[in-house]
Amino acid sequence: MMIFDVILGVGLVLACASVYLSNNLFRSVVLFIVFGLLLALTWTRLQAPDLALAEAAIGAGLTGVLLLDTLGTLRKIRHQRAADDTKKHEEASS
Amino acid sequence: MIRVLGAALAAIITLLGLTLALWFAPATQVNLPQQVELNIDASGIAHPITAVLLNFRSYDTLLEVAVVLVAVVAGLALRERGPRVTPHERSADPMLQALTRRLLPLLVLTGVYVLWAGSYAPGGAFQAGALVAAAGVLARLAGYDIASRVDRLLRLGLALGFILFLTVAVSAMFGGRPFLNYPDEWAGSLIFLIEAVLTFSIGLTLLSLFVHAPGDASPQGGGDYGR
Amino acid sequence: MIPILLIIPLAFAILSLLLPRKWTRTIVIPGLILQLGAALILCLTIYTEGPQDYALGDWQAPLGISLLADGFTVTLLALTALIAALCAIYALFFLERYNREQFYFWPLFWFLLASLNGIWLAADLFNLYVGLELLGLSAVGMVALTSERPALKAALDYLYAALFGSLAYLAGVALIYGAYGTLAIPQLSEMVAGNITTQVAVALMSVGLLLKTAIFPLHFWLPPAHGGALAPVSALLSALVVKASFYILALIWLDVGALAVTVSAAQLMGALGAGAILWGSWNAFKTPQVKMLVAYSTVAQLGYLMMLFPLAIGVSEAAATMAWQGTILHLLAHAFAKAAMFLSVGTLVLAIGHGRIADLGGVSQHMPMALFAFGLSAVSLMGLPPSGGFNAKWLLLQSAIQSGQWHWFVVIAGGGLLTAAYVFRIFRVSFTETVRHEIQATHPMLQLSALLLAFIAIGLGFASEWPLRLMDLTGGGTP
Amino acid sequence: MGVDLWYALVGAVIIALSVFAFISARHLMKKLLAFNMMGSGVFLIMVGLPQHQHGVDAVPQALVLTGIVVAVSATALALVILRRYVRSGGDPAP
Amino acid sequence: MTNALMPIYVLATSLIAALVIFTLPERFHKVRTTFNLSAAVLKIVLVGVMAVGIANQLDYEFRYELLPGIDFILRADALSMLFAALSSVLWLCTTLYAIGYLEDAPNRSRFFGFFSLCVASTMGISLAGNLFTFLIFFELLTLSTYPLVVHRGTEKSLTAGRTYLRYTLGGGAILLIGVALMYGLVDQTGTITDFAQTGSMAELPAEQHVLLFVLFFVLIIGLGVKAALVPLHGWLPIAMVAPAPVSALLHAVAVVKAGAFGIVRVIYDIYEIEFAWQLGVLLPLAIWASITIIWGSLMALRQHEVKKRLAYSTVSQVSYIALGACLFGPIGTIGGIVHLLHQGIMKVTLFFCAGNYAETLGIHKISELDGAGRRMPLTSIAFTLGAFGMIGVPPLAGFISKWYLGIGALDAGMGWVIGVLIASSMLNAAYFLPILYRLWFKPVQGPWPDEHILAGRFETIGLLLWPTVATAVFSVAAGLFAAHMFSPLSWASLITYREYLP
Repeated sequence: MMIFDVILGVGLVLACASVYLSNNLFRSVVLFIVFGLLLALTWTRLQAPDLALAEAAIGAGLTGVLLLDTLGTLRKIRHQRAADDTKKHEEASS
Repeated sequence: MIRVLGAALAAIITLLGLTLALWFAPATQVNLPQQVELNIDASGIAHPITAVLLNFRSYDTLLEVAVVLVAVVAGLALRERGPRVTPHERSADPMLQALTRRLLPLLVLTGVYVLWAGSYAPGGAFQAGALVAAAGVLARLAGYDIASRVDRLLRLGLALGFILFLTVAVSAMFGGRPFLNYPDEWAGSLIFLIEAVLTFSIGLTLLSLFVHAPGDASPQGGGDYGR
Repeated sequence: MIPILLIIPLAFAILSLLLPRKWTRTIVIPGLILQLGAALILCLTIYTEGPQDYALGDWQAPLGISLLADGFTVTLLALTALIAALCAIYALFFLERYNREQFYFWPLFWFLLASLNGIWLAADLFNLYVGLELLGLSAVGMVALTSERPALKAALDYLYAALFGSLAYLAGVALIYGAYGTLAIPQLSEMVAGNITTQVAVALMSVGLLLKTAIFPLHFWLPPAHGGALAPVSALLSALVVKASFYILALIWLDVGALAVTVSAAQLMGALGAGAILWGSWNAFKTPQVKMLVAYSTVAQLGYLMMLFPLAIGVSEAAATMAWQGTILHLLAHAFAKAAMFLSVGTLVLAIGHGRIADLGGVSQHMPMALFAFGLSAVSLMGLPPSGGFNAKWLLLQSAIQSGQWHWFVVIAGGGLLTAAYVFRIFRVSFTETVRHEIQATHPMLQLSALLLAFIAIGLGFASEWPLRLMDLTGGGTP
Repeated sequence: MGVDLWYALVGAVIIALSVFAFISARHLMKKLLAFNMMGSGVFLIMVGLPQHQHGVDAVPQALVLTGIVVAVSATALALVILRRYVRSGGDPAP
Repeated sequence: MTNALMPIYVLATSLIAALVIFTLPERFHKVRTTFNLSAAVLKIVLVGVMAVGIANQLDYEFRYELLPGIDFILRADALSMLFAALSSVLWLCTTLYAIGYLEDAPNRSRFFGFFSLCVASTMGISLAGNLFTFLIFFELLTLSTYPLVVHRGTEKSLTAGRTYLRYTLGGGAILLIGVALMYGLVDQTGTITDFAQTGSMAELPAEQHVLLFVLFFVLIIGLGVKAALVPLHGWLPIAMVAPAPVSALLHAVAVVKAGAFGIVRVIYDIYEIEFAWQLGVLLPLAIWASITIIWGSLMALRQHEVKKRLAYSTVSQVSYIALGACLFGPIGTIGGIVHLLHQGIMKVTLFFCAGNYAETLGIHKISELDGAGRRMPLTSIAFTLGAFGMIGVPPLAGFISKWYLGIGALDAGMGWVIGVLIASSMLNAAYFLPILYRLWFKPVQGPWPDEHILAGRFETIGLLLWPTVATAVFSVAAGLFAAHMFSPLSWASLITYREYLP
């Protein structure tokens, strides 16, 4: 076991923890993608290049894109709803 | 507060249990990798992981493809009707346009390589499928509408991999062999064929889960949100 | 022969996905007949020739995956085929008003069926995981089908619970593989010993499966999901889907991990069951919505299944056998009765346009058959004779007497009264004459299929010997 | 301690963190992140423990590959339902 | 094979009738009535055939393994024929009466369906060959009577239905516990609980006697709810809100009789009278029954509604059966068993009469009965006969029961029972005679409360009148021709001698 493994393992745990500790969802998702890339690295250390490839492509890549896209959608809906509410509010008050 | 305390308790118990379980794990009595090595020649595939996935434990993979298909069918069921705002407004970005034009062929090419490599080296249908899907997502973001609007064709594309897999698996039974068995001499090529079609279907599936997800457009008059 | 039961639903799933809309309905009946026929032929084969296994792809376990068909398995296969057939006939007519849902219902239905059959037949721990995921996703898809906000929320909660549950299960599987090097269940049941790794693995799997089976206090997701889905979906979920994870739980406790579980742990499982009976009955008694009543009733009834663990672990063989027999009968009787109940309630709701119990007055005049089906299934749920539910309760009581576990005796005997308390709420209201709503005409097949299921639940009271005799045929699998 | 067991233990820590996050988090997106990372932890154990016992093992690697694909399908479905739910006026952080 | 199937046929007549009636649409009145009545007549014929067979020592038994080691047995013996005859005859009378009573009422399909189902359950109870089978039909009876009790759908009847369920389901649960313990602890082979194999309990080791003592009372409490033993009788007066034919059926044949019949079965065919005597369970039960007899009569005195008074009278009268069963010796047994039948026909007459007064003149309270005797002479004569029978005036049916009970009590060395009988008869007279006085000797006070059937050729419609008259005639005949071979008394003696001299 190398010092590299220790660092990588600790890095994984830290990435994982910081995903949960972050208050900002966008940052959480980005950290999640970082976690995925670290994990891909881990798989090569475990002599599982297939998994490294899969993790990078699917786990971090595709899941990350899906999550980011959803996050964007949720934000937009929230803004839209807030705008609608204020409009309604103004209409009601006027 | 109670929820956080409960969660912490659950986490601590889990950690404790898992650590103990890992530390004191008894020595295994069965050595599966050995058996994999012994039978790898008969499987028709040189790469052990692909051999496990598509021959020794191909039943798992068949069900796994079914899981992917179910996810996309359930996703399509939740698709919104009415006009969808296409193409994305993001397509105007010239940088993205340029990037896409360069990256797209590369991604597809890599996908094909990964698929082909799967029979003797790391790689295979799922990774390749993900790359194809990534290419599709990129194209989509750039404004190219690849995902077919023709519904039935789309569904055929999604199911094609599963259909081929199931057909090959069942056809063995007509020759009096067990379900999911490959004829010895064709095993390698059949598996490659299945993988190729699976790559396409999985790519399309993941792409359409992305494309057809309910968007952010405000409900049009004809929408069915009131249901 | 055995894989036919997987091929049929998978093939029909593809067909109903790809064929034009008007065809998806037409192929349902032939598919059901094929499925039912195959299940019955397998039943007969096992009955005459004994348990069989089937090496998929000709790779013997542990390298490959085997399917195992013994008496218990084929009973469950036949149950699945029968209930699915009646629910499908109901759905054909029920979904006439749901144009879009109807189209996606059928592929999901067939995939659900395939996953159930796969789980009953599986003899490999990881294969069970994939089966569970297939089952979970298709069930969630069916719950979300209407795209209404409550249904979507219920589907999300259900999906999260299912995913968390299967991951916990998978973690257990990972430990088992790490400790024994194999995933094949018959092989494992000969090797597994009572070490810490196994115990942690069994604990993890149990938590995951308890969550998926919706055993109190992990039941929170079930009532909205089962109560909010379309009637045929609710029937399938309550009758069959929750039973799949219970089946795996029983497999792990009494077969694979038999040497790793302790009597006190089994008593704890029984306590969870008792909690489920109390809590589920109480909520069923309080809820204003008729479908929620039936859903909470499922929570309560699942509690009886948990009695298997204290009654079969650490007791004499005779008592354990009776506990097994009682549990199987309860599983069968509850499946038929609950399916009948959801279908009849679904018809009522469809006809009067809402599900408030207080406003059900006068339905007995307009929909006597639906109410009669509800009544018959309620008889079985209450454990009153003559019914499958009564025979199950009798066997469980006898088992508790045999092993001298009087606390479980009291729970099982008293549970029926709790059931009566909430079930008779419906009868009470339905006998009032004041009609407060328009009653729309519904297709008579809706009431008939529910009635048929209810009759089977009652008839099981006279034909219990049958499944029990079939169940005696065990191979390397369940004891 | 070998590399494999080390990463398996890292997996255990990730699982524990994710269990905490899954139960305590309110936002459904965050729960989904927790689910994905818990999966990664399980996969680490799944490959790490057997390889610690008897060297590189293709079977668990294949199983994990299956697991990754299943996880991404489930995540995608969850996101679709979540989007539709939020679109119909639901709150993503109940 | 006909012998084995006969019990099935008898059961099937009313079961199939129930199913057919359920499926018939509401408007098919003629078809339903025809079918219902022919089934009832057919059943009487079948029961008659079986009764003759039993008298000639034929065996009728149907056996089927329901669960491992537990049989479902339908068997006709002398005792079961007594109960079967009672219910089949009264089914016909009550059905006729109900057709008249419910003319043009809604939900008749449901009513007659459950009515037939209720009779099917009583048939099952009478033919049950072991305790397990008995339990099945006992619970089925609860379920089939609930819809009848709440039939009117009013708030009051629904509340009554709830009370009814609380008592009967609770009693059912206790009985289930008793039966389950009986099978699990005492009788794994199913021989003791088989009604045909008496005497095997006495061979059990002495250390089980305490358990047997406790189990006896668990069973009796379970049965006692239906048999309305004080204080388990609370449901009975409240259930009076049901339509009159239902009350008649509940009181005369179905529910209370099922409980009483069960007590007789437990004492004679499971514990076996001699062993029960040795075990010391009979005396407490006799005291309990006596308390119920007195208490029921006292309560009846305080009632002002006709049906309520009759209800408490039932509480009191049914316990005669239990009391008779507790008297060790053949004569007391005859008294108890014969009362099973006598009380049935007398009580059904009284309820029919009460129904006639309510339907014809709208009379519910006793104070409104003044002078009704002249307006409705036949009904009032029937009522008078029933009341005299209940009091025990010779030569009516009730007298026979009380006479045998009294002699039997002396035989068994329980002289105090005579006191109970005399006190109860006095009380019976105290609550029945004022009614008779009002009927016949008081002048009419103004118009009837709610007269909706005017006097035509007869005082009321024929379907209400003739069943009443018929049952009144039966109750007279049962007393007058007590010595005839097929009279209730001779039959009860036959049963008793078969029980005592196996």
